[in-house]
Amino acid sequence: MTMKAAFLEVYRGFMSLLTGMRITLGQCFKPIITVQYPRQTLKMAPRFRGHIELVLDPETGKSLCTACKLCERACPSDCIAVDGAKLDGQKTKSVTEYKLNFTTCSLCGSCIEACPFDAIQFSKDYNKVSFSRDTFSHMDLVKRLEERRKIWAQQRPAAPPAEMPMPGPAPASTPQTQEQKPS
Amino acid sequence: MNATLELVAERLSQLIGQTAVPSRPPMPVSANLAASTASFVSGPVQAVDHALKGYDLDVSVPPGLVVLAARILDNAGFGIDAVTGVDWMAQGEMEIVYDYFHPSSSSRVAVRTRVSRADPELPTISAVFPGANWHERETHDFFGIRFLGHPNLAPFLLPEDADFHPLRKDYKP
Amino acid sequence: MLNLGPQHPAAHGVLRVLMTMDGEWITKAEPVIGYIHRMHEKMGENRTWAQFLPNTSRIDYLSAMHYTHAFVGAVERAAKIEVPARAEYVRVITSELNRISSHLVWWGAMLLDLGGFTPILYAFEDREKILDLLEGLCGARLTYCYYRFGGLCNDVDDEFLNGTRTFVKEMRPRLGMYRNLVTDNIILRKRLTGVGPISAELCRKYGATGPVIRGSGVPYDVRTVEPYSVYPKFDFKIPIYQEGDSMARYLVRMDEMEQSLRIIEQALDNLPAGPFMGKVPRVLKLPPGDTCYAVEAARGRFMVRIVSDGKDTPYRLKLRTPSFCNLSLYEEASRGMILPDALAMLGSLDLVIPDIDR
Amino acid sequence: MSAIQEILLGPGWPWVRLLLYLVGICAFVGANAAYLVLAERKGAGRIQRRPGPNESGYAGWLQPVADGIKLLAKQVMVPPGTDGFLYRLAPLMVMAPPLICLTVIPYGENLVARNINVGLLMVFSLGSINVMALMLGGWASRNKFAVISSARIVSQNVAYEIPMLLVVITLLMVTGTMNLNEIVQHQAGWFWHWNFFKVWVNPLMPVTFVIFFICMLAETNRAPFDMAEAESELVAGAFTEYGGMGFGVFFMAEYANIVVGCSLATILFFGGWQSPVVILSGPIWGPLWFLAKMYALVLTVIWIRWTFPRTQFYNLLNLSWKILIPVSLVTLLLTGAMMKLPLLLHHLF
Repeated sequence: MTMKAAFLEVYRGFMSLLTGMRITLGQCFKPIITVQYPRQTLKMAPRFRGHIELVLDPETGKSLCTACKLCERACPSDCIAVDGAKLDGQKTKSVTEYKLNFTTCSLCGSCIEACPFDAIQFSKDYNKVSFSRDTFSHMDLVKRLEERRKIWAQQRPAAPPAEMPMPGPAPASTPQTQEQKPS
Repeated sequence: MNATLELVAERLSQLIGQTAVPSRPPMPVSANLAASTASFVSGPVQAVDHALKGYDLDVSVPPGLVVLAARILDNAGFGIDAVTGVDWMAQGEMEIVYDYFHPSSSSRVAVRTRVSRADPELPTISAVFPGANWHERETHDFFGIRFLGHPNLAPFLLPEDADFHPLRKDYKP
Repeated sequence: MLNLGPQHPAAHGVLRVLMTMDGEWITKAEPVIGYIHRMHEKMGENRTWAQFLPNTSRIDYLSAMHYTHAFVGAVERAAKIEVPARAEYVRVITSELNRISSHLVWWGAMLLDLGGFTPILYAFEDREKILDLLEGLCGARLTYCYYRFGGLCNDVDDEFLNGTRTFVKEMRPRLGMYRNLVTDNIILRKRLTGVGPISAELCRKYGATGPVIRGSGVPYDVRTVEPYSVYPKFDFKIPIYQEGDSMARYLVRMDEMEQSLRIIEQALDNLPAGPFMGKVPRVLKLPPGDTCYAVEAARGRFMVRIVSDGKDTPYRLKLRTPSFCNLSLYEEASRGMILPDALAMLGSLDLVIPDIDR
Repeated sequence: MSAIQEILLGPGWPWVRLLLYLVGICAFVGANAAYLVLAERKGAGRIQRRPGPNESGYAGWLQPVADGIKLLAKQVMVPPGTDGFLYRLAPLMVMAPPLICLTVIPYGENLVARNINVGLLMVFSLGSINVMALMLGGWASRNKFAVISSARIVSQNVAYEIPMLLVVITLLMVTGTMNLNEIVQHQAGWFWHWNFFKVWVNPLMPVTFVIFFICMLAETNRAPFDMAEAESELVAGAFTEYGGMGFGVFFMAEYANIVVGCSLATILFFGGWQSPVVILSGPIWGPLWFLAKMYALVLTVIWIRWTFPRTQFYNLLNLSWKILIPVSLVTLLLTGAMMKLPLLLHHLF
């Protein structure tokens, strides 16, 4: 290639290096976009799919689940084990034991769609942590419902049942640190 | 039915017409093999509606002619897409479907062939389409179909010492 | 004999390449796969049609929407389920968003292989916006299980539509910045031009599709050659480059991102109202026979071939993945190259190992 | 003058002076290597719009200490089958040249350990020793990746030695002396007295600086030329097999080499410890100006590293043989012609 073209190519190449450096310099002075996780946490989207949990009925404080086992059948990786019993004084069965094997659950939501009574929903907590495996392989959703019922019960006597604010489904286990939505 | 498809359909039907079709019960031997392209409804070479089935030409070929069919499609400019094995345990047969796509014209050909389930053997087409080498090795892994003349039929996706074939219907883990 | 082992920084995931070298030149590079083989096809055979949905987004997690689209399309085509127009438009929008996020991951990872450490952070900044949009829509960031037979699992809300519009507006100048920072950079140009030439003939023989075949001059894109869903309604250009080297494949993917932005804009402009879910029988039983449905995933042509015998579980489920065929030509294409070139070419093939092993 | 100043600056007791300087230089190199690592990670963070290490200490300033302790604590394991002696020798050979070079570099008025009048020659002769050291390290650790990378180091450094020396010859013609101290003294006064702006002597002086800078990058295996320890191909290149302090010494040597390269660039082109404005010069200001200029160049080295991808190996050699050497020859010719121009004119008229 001709001498002129060679020099031109070297010159243009060198200029492309400079533009590259100009861009990184420009980026250098822009604000930081990363969220410093342990100190700041992100707010999860309303439709975020955490592990499934039983819905707390605002009026009665009990679960809506009637142990019909439809979700158990719909689950592709059969990680749900439901057990129900007919308590006296009620026409339908109510759930006594709801075991979820979160280690094999693929969060697809087939169980929630299959449930005719909308008794289960996705929870919003993402940083569940524990020292032993079986807290996840035998997640007991009924026990978790009890915990939330206690919180719900405390708020209930304070305010009359009618306009009682529904406690946020996310149990208070995650550290309540300052929330910061990245710019 | 665009041009390349008709050309290929024509050649394939001649190919099947010439060779003596070995006694294979399920293969419908249609009488008018040299029929015009429009009448490709029954018989080994069938035109299929793409919107309905996802491919345009469905060709049933005896196992021996698989390489020749591949050569015809190669000359017509087709590319190898996939090699699928299906284990029809009820009929005691294994079906192998070769999928071909054409880079420029919207035509897809599925070449089917059936092999007995007892000793599934089939000539390899990796000489014509080197791409099929991997596909055939995978099908051998899953179904145990031996491809004669294949350069290297060692287990591919399964561990080196695997002697089981998972996708056979009678496979018990 | 150099063993580019499964735990090598340049092998995206667990790909092992046995390279026999003399000095720095490669005489024979034989990829060894199967390290992350999960046998999706056998899983398909003992699950009902609806239960296989979560699996589809785990075959190639970077373009999960395309894979679910193919499986859902195949079942709809076999069972002749009618999909409302709104659902098809939303499927196109989410698929194109997913294509951009997959190309961004490829762009960052490839430059990481070539030694440029900064671009991957910029790419992930933009990709974060897409993931937030899709997380707001269907709750998952990577393995969306968003499509259902006959439509979607929940409708599109305004927050998603406005978010996508602002994303498209912001993304265009960003693509311009990427071009100045990397594409026009002389070091990258010299690093990629003429490296790993793949001829159109080689692509055809090995069945390589997607940006690999479009980089060699063949305008093969499933969205135009075999149009599916509502793609014929949009006008977009298929970027083609004749050289067939790594630079051509690089440029094809960069242009594809712009085209996807155009498609998203057109789809957003005339998104029809109406239902987002068609009528689907409770227990789905497909008529016997086989059907296949092909989709243009980020890496190439992904085809699902389902063979059903009338029962509610598939009789045979064949997943034709693009990376499997794209990698099969690596052995022949990389003969005689030197090590850094071979890795640059591996990066330009944009491989996802679970996509190869299934 | 107090005793200390008298020893440090005055002509007497050369050996005690050398010893004191060596202690200072070792401390300087040690602290430098530690905090340049932090500067690099912080700079990379800023460019990639993330904060960089900020966990240990207020804004991460304890991070180098943490790294140092980690490296020291790690057990130095000599893998079997390696050539024991060479394996241990390589880190020492890599660390020695930069230390010796730093004794010759003037930091202030006559704040220099040894004022030799062939300082420049000594620095360049020592420069090529670390090539051998890295190669020995790579070869001795008997690892396929390391052998490939040591082959690359040799060819890369040889290719970039020549343009660097040609550029230095042009500068010698301009400055007329090899004594680093005198070079700096010639550049007294305002900043346009620096060699970098002496365009009437060598019209291509900025180009010469660019060539010198590129060659310096290639010598220290940095930025776009880090083919030796290319992470994505050769894992960690020549020092794959070194753990603990072995790796630490290689790392420190790399940063020491950058410091030597940058300080050479400041002395030859930007007037060592001369201040850009005349009034601000003096025994205290001198070292400050020198360090300011030197660290400006070191930050550009870091900035370049995080902007560009790695060059291709044969492009690297083409760049040197086909572009850098011809251009440096042209500058050499031009400087010679320009130097002799007044004499020529004098003869003619």
